[in-house]
Amino acid sequence: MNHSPGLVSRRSVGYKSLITFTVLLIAWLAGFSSRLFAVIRFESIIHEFDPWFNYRATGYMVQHGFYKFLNWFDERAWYPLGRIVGGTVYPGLMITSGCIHYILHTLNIPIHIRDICVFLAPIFSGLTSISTYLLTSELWSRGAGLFAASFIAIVPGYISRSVAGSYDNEGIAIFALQFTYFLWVRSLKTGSVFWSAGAALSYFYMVSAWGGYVFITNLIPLHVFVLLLMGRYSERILTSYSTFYILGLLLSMQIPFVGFQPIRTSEHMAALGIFVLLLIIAVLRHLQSVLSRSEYRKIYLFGVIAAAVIVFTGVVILTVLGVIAPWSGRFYSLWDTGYAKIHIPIIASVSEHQPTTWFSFFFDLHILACSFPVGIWYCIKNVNDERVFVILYAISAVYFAGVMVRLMLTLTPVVCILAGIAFSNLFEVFLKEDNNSNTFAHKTISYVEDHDDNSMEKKNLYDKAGKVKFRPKHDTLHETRSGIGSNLKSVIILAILMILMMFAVHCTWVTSNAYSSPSIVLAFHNNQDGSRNILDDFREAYYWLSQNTDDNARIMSWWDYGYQIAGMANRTTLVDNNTWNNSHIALVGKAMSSTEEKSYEIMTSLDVDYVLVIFGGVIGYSGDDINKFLWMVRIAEGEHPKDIKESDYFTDRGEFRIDSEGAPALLNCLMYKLSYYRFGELKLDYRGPAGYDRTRNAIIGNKDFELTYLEEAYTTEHWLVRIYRVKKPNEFNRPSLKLSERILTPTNYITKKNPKRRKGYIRSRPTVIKGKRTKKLQ
Amino acid sequence: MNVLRRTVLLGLLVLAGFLVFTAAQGKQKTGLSLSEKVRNLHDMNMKKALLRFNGQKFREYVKNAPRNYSVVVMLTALAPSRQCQICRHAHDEFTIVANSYRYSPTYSNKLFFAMVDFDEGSDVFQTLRINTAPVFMHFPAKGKPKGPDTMDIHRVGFAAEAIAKFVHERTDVQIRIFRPPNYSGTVAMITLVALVGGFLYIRRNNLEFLYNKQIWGAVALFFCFAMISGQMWNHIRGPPLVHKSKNGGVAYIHGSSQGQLVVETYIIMFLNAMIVLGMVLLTESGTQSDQKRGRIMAIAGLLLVVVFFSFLLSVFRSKAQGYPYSFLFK
Amino acid sequence: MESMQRYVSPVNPAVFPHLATVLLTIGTFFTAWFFVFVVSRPKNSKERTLFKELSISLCASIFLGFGVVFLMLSVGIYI
Amino acid sequence: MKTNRCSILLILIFYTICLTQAKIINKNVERSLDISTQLVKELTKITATNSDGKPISVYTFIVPAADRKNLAFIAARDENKKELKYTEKVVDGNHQFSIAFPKSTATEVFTIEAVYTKKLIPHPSQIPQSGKQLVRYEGNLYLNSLYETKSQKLSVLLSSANILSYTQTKPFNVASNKIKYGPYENIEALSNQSLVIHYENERPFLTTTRLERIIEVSHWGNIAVKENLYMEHTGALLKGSFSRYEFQKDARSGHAIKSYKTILPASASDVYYRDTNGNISTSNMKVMRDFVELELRPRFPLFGGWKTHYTLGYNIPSFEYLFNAGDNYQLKMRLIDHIYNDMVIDEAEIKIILPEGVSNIEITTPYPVKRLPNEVHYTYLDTVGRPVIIMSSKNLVENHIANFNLKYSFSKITLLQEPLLVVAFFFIIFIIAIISIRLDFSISTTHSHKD
Repeated sequence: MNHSPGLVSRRSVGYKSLITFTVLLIAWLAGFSSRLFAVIRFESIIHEFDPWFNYRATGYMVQHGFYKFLNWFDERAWYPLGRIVGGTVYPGLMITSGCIHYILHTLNIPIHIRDICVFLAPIFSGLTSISTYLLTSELWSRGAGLFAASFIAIVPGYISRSVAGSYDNEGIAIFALQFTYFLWVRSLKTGSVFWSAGAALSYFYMVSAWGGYVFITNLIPLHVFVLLLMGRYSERILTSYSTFYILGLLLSMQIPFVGFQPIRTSEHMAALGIFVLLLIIAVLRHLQSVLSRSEYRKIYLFGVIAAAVIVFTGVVILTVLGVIAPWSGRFYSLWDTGYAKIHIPIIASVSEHQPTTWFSFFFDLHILACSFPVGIWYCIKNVNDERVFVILYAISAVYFAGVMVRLMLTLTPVVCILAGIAFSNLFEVFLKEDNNSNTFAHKTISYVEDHDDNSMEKKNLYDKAGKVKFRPKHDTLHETRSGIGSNLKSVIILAILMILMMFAVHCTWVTSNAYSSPSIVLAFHNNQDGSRNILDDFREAYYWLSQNTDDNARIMSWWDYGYQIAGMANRTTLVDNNTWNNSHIALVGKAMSSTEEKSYEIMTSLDVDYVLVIFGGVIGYSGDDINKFLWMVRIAEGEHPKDIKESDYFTDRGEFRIDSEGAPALLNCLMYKLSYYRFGELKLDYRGPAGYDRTRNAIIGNKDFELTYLEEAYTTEHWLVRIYRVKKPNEFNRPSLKLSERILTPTNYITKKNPKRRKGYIRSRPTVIKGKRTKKLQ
Repeated sequence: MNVLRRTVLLGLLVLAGFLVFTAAQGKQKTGLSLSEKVRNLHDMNMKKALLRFNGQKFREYVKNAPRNYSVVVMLTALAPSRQCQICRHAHDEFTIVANSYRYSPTYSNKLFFAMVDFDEGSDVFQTLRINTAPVFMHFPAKGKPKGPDTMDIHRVGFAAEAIAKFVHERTDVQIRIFRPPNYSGTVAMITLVALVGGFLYIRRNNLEFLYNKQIWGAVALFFCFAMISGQMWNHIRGPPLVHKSKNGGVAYIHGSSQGQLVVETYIIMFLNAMIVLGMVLLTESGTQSDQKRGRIMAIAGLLLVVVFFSFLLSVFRSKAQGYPYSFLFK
Repeated sequence: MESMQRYVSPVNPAVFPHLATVLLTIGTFFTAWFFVFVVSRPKNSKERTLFKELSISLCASIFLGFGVVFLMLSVGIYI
Repeated sequence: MKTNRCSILLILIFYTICLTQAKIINKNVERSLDISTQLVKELTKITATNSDGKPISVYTFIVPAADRKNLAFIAARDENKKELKYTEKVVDGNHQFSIAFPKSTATEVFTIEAVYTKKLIPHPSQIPQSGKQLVRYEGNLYLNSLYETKSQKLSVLLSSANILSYTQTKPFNVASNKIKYGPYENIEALSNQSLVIHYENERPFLTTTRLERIIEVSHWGNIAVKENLYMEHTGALLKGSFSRYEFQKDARSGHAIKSYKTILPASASDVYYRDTNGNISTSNMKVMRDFVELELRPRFPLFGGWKTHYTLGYNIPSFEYLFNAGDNYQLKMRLIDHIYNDMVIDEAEIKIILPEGVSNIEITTPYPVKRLPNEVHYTYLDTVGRPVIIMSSKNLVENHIANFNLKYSFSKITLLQEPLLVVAFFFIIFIIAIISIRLDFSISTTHSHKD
């Protein structure tokens, strides 16, 4: 595909670049607008959980400036521990939107930071598609590039993380990923320091944006290694890789959160090893030029073996010595797939860490899933340095995507690239004129037309009329053709276009139905009249907290809601969604899953003021705390096996039920009581019984109870969020203790809390005995 | 008179004392003392990490009173006549636990691992009123085992980790499981490497096939198909091969979008492969010199792509509730 | 005071959207023309093309500019 | 004890005053006291005569210092509802409003309307969710007057017939939710007889603790109004816990405020109602013939002591309020607007943002407000910024809804400034493109330079 511009007339070049430009623009627009479902249906609002933290952090940075942000100690999270935010986040996201905000405001464009955060991901999706275009046109051809760009603009696998309002690292990280790869490939082809330095810079941006940069640091060395194995060593590789590695290493260590990991952890060792290997090979190459053949062979063998051995043993030894940290748990769980289930319940409890069914592959990629192997096939068939890269990228990414659902995100771009290659090949065959005189111009032109209305189709989701007016054009195009037969050609083209059309429609359907609901505002259509009701209970509750509680009130809830409470209610939380402290979470889980008075001790020790629980029983919302309850128990059990036993919360038949057959431990635990307080009296409809839980479809077992240590502070309109105030010790009269307990408490008080007194007691004993003895003697 | 009474009294006292003494002696003889028990157990443990008790030993060391150590007992039936497959696995896991405890720094005389085979100590089963195997029970240092002292294998299973967790709950002994490295995998790997190496060595004069792109491509594609069709999910979750529905019918496709069946994944793999083949054919058809051939390839490819894609779509549709689109057939 | 009459905007707000679309389309057309013209410009003979480029770009920028302003007005950003 | 001491003192004052001016007596005084809402609206009809037939030039109406801080609004009118001017001065503790009569006769009949806020004290100050809200009114049974009063009546209007206790000074009678006192004959000047009424008042005690009203004028034919409101329920505080079950069970949950109506100007369009967490999806709009009625529901019902905060905004076409002759413009708009019936605004800040390039601004307000120094506001396509006029005032009620009048001059040419700015922006981009071509970069840098 690569041609010197001299051949073709400049005007056609002009039209070509114009059409390229237009297609990319349309792809951008299509991608942007298909991500706006949530905004149009609801409003411009930040979506589910983590984005709320990013949004809050961004707001803080915009308000207090970058340096304040870097050493921001957030005392509103993880009470009483607090969290060093500056050192524990990837600041790229905040900095990006902060810069945009700053620029706009210097231009007197008063856009609220929230809107910037909401629309950041869709805008970056456009950049992603452009960088995908660049990468693909480096790898194969500009036509393939346009295909890939149009694909990635609307493919659900990427939209799932970048709809308007999901303000998360992945949104910008994929752009950084693709752009780094583009620059890497470019530098590999040109062997120029300029491009590899650019790659290092872009890598730096990636490191600052997302933890997934580890993927780059392992993939590029792998690429180099495979190239070496294939005997494709060249000075270009040496230059670009060494430049990239050194610069990238130094730059990546500038991120506080990354720090010295690049030289201390196993994840990064591959890059170092390859670097050393590359240098050794370079040296050997040099020797080859000076030494004679026979002795060179010895040296070569020796050198290579020695190098491999040295590097390997070095890494192993360092790991054993603990200089290099072993694989981190989350990373390790990628290799040993059963690892997380046993050791890290918190990771296991997150749904997006589950393996991927074929269903979700097809759901997220549709036709691309079954067509990208074609791309691999052709890349392997006529392979060269950079195509080796994309092959490795595809193989590794598809493995990771198989292990974890969330890593589908890293698979999506390469799938788009390869599918783009496949389809462009296809259309190249069927839109080619058979008389091969000055093939290229026609080829690209026909290409471009085709991508043009291919991405028109993407646009067709918004005006269906568009496609029809392109069909006849094709037929006219192909009637004049001979060879395979113009009719057959046009039929084939129509079929392929049909499939692509279905892909576009599928993408829109998936986006609108699966990926664009801002889980803090729920919408449901009620059946008798098609009207659409909005459940705004979350914001109702959070706003109540922010308005009517003390400014530094401490709120205990399960960790899912930590970020939202901090973001929307601006109150102190005990645990939140970055689950860095397992024992703290386990403590909250213990408080939730033990009886009221036991948990009151925990709550007072953590001086909790309010407790917030999510309860879906009235409206049948399945994602509520009772359904998550078992995870609380498990996590609590992991830390406090003495007090919490998962088995106690099951019935004898080992089932988890909330009705009267439910396990007593469950029916009396705090979570149960807080969820169902006064729910036993509520009749949802006239025929139905009182206290009927719509989520679990059962009548609750423990109906009329009173709370001693807490009182209902607020409950939202549909009971979705319930907030309780923890009473101060003087506000309630404790239930009278039985005599035995009264005796018990002081003893273990002495033994447990206060060792001094025990010591005194021991010391007094011998003196008394002595006294008696002496008496006896005399 | 008085003297006589005194002597009688004395005699009685002596007698009583003697009796008491002999009684004590007798007691000494019948049951081992605590220290002896511990010593014996320790010695046995030196030989085998997992103690094997029969009914009498069980009564001796576990049931009888003076104990300062707690015992975790597996009651099982290993005899092949019993046909208890699970017991085998359970036994292996349990030995792993016992070994890793035996050789761990936390090893002490406070905890012992023992097992009772049904055929050796059936009376134990009667006394404990157990009619299933395997059963893991913990006998605490003091008092009788209570409800939670029996491990609920139906819920937590009997993986070594689970047993260790159970032990840690009951007795505060943390056991880090050291599985003896599973050599089968490595052996297989080594043999494979050896085969490949040998093959290469034999064919060392012409290594052309290494540069055969078809092979590499096929391998890569196969890997992709395997992943795309969710083999990894199968590997982790271990779904059944097919569903047997109540009315005798066999379901090859899992109903919900959450799960999948093994056969299903193979079907999907096949469909994907066909579609890819079709696309390749279509692309190749253009490069054919012979027009007729090209035509045939094109038609075949088109049919493959369209038919199998719409089939795939309909399978997808059957799993996704309310998915509106379908291509050729529903 | 009563000599004053009620103030209405110089352009009827009802036509803002249409105005915006029309102007923007014309503007984009000119931009495209400019694009092609500039890209496919022969390397030699600068002067005449320079004038032409300037005139095209001026038209383009005028249409685009007003188009953008009316776009803002029509979406409710009353500048 | 305390009362008669101060009455002695007052009598002394009274004599001093009597020495200065002729003897005016209130022939007849009819006071009607409306305490059925959270406000105290007092309407006093006074028939004053001058004993020695001379015309009354100035009548002095006094408000005790204790009540002055509660007094939000006071106005005097003669029989045919014409405003009478008055001047306020403080004479030892009493605020004297001396009303001047344009054409003074010997007998003047006029009414004085006064509105007091925060004068009804909830008692008990804390009630449970299901409890009734009881308030106490304390005041003077007689008219605070410098002059002797021949006869006076007082009629009190309550919100409900449920009266716990009230002052019983004969003659009086009680209709369902009305109490009529008097007539009382020959009341000495400055005499004070305490009046205490303790009754049930379930009307919402809702206070706007702060109102920020921003009016932005655009000469493209639009006036944008945006109001930030901080609300608080200032009735009896909620005691104990809030139970959603109870709240849902009985529809009338007395003193809790579920929703209220805001009245917007007739042609208000694209109304938004949001807070820091985004849209509040619970509001519905009814477009009447000459106004727009907006029923606002806060995110949560307001109980005693609960606060909320929201932003309400809307657009109005300019011809409603903006007038021009040539380059002179005049903006006639309400200084504050209706928020809810019987509203109380503790403090209000009004900002008026004028377009870029307006000059010689002058503003006249219907009643004295505090002018703060002007500011400059930057928004889309601004270069030098827009002038902002800021006013603030305290303790406002519905009677303060009145038009201000803002004059400025503005030349139409400056309207073209913003479009030209954008044009220039684009043109510069094109110029850069042209130059970069001349410098021989290639526009499409995506050619794969393979060697």
